[in-house]
Amino acid sequence: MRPSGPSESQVEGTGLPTALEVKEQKIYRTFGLTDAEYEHIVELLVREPNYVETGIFSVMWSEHCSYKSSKKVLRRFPTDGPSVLQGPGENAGIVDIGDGLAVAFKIESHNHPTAIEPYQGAATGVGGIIRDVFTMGARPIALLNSLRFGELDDAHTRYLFAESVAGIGGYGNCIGIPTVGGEVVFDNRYQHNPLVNAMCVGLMTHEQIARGSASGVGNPVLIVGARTGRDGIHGATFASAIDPHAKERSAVQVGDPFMGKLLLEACLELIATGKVVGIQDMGAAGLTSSAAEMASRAGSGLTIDVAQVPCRESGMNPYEIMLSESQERMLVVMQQGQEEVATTIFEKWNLHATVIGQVTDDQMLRVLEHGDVAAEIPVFALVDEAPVLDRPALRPDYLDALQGAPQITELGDVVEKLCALLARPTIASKEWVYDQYDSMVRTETFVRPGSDAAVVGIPGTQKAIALVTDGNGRHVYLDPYTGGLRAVAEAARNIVCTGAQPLAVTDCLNYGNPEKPEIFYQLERSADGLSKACEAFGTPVISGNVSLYNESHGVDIYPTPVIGMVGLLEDRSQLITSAFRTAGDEIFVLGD
Amino acid sequence: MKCAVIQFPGSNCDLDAVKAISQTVSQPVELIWHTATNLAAYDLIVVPGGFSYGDYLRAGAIARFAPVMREVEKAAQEGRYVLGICNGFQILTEAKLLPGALRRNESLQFRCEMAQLVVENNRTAFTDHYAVGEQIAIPIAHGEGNYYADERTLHQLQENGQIVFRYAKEHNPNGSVDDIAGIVNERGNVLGMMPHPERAVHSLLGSEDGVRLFSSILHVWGETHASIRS
Amino acid sequence: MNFLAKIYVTLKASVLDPQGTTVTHALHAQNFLSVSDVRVGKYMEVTLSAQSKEEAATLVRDMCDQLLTNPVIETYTFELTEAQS
Amino acid sequence: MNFLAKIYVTLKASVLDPQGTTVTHALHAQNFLSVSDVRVGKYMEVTLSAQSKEEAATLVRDMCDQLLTNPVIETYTFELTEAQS
Ligand SMILES: Nc1ncnc2c1ncn2[C@@H]1O[C@H](COP(=O)(O)OP(=O)(O)O)[C@@H](O)[C@H]1O
Repeated sequence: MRPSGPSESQVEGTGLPTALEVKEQKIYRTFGLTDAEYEHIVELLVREPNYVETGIFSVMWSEHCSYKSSKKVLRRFPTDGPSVLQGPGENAGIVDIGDGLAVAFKIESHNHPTAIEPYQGAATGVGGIIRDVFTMGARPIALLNSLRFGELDDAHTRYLFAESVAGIGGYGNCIGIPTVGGEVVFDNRYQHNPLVNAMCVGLMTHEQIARGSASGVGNPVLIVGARTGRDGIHGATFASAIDPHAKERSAVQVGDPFMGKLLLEACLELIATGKVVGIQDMGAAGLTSSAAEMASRAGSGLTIDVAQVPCRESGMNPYEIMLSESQERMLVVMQQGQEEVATTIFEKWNLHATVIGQVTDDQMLRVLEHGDVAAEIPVFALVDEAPVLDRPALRPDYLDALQGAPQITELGDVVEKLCALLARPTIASKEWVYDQYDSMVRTETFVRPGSDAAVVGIPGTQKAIALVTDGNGRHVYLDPYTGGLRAVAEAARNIVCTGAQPLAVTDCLNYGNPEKPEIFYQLERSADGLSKACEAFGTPVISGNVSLYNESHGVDIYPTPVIGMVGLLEDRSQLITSAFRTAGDEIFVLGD
Repeated sequence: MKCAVIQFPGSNCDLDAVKAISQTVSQPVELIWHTATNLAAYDLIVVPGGFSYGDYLRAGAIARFAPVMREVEKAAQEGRYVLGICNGFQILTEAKLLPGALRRNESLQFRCEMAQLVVENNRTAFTDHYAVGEQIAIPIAHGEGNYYADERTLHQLQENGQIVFRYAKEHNPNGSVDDIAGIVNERGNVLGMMPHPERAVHSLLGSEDGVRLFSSILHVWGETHASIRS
Repeated sequence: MNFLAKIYVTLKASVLDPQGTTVTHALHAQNFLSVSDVRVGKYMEVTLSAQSKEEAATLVRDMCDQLLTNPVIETYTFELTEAQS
Repeated sequence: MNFLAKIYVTLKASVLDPQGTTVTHALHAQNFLSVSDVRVGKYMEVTLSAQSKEEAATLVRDMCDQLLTNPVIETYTFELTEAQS
């Protein structure tokens, strides 16, 4: 049956371009859709998409939301294991830690926003990953991060770096989740494309697990938290744009950690009532992706009236409301008749919870404005029909050239060399960074930043978990496969050094432009290495994130997969720290 | 000794304070929402750390208008104990329960580390179990802990023995005048301090020096109550 | 009537302004060598309604004294203009 | 010649100002109910020397664009007055 679709006259009234104009003026191209993709949309809808629909498709089919370049690569990762309660595909992965307890965690990049507005870019990265974890029903208990910047002799780099660190602290400190670890590397390959990856770990009981699924026909759909503004429209699309100016076009979002804290408490209180059917963070592509993903997971449909969405600015049209990336918002599906449970709890926290639609059984994402249809798209077209690309891979020439690189034979003054190495910002103490993070709030941090891996206690038990982020882009650049292996191995070693047993992994794949076969080769080969190592260590990948197009002026960053690993220490009294304790203690070297 | 820990929107060391009180002195302790209007039942009121109202405008500026603050004032007037930690200290100065103000750290950066404090006065209910001149390790975690008071106020604080904790020589982490880390009011029943004693209550946390702050309060409270009862 | 109050809050002259010092150094490092001093304060725009300009001024003074500034370390000035509603 | 530049930095109108929103609520709670909006920005006083007012204005504009503000989220205006040296 031909879907009826929104009538042209209604959309005309909004002053937005018509479906015909979208087609004839190729407006879809400015949204990042190719001609072929546009044709495919027309086939799926059996008509031309209007402006709002084109916008919705463009973000859902963007690299950021669809993982079109990396999807096939990601399928290689081992994702299952005896302790995995939730693998990739949800807001965060979950592993069992025994006694009915579980930890949820995920890592995510916020590289592009940080390059433009470092404080807010980094801060909203932290805010986003925290929301991903508490939507699973877990209380966030620790944050980590992984940073890559250019060399510090450049004033702009110093500004980017200092502001990013301040932004990470600004959000995490305010919301009251300790930042317990991370890593920083300075190399000019990251000068124009700094990397800011943030990881969050949350604690929950098995019964508390919530999911981002919109099931149950007639169940009310609520938007909760902050009001919607015009910020970050098309952020998901611009994250994948090569032109740095295109990246700037979109307004940057400003984070509100205070509201984030209230939202966290309110959502956890709401989930605890057992009346929540599904809950999902509004990250990239805001209402569009959260609605489509929640419906897709449940095999349902959603009808949303954008006129009901509380807006910060007047005169926002359906396109802007659907694509806004305003921070500190969530989409919640409640059991029918339980709306008031949500509004009461949110009122207590001085927040709004507003019904904006309901779950339907027709598998359509339907956007209304005051009852008029502004967009109507089958959910499968947005999610399942999103393009999956077979990008060509080609072994880069530089790898051969490197084989001929001269060996260092003459060491010179070893002490002097060692001192010079220790003075390199990448190797030197990171105290300047981590002293700006509250690493002790919650009073469970047994090993603070400054050691190999952080250790955080699980309240009410003898257990503790060890946490680390590791990555070595230069190594992966020099040898993608071995570099991938080693990233996991280093993380595992750091975990083991606390006395903990490695459990599972989250990964953030930061690469250059995947349209270059040499870059795609780096991605594929290093992912093979990561997969192999995860299998060997018995640490499945339970969540992750991909950031591509980290390229400026034709220069790509080093291929930089960052591994976040969590390990379990059954008995906190077995905790080992890395510092030398007593003069006269013997020192051993293990391994070869 | 009945204890209350106040919760403002944005407080985030509230649960840590509850945990510390139950672990160190095993006294009954309750969380109290910022809209509460009666605290008559509590002997010790903790105004905890965190970022009440996001620390927007100035740290503590908005929280001091919360309804519960009238009750905190009343408790202070009645001689019951009020302990403001970090954001709590900021709120107590904004509420004028303690003199002075807290400015941004001199470095302009948030700073979290184990700080070395010197106990300047052990004749308060909060420091009874410490020795004068003793050096203790208590963590700090703040961006606006740079204490300021004008010359006259400083002089008074000094004269009255109201300066309870100083940062150890050469270890002032934020630029506070006179290395001040914590002060009491004239009557001695309201303490404000930037460092977090509730974070120094177990060897796994790196220090146990905060334990005696809580045990001091219980001890002094017990003594005064014993004498009232008899 | 609607008014726009532009409020300027600065640290008292006697109170050290570390932010100003830091910004001065940063400007020097960027070769703005002719800068001799920077003080950093807050600027607030408050939109309010009142019967008269006098009433508006009283309101703004009250909110500054009670909430918007801390007289222990800060001073303020403000300008009032009538605004479109 | 010495100049004093008074620089007002505000978030762009389209950018969320969480601080302003929170302060608005606090003012309402304090019964300043006629306040409809608060935006919080920065106020800077920069003392600098230059050959002419035009040169001073150019310098101030440069330092605002390069260092004192981020044009992605902020806008600024400034006033220049000649100052005693
Ligand atoms: N961005 C950061 N955030 C928090 N902690 C950090 C960060 N960077 C480094 N650290 C901490 O500093 C310590 C040393 O880091 P690093 O020099 O990367 O050590 P290693 O080489 O042993 O991984 C670690 O404990 C790490 O957790």
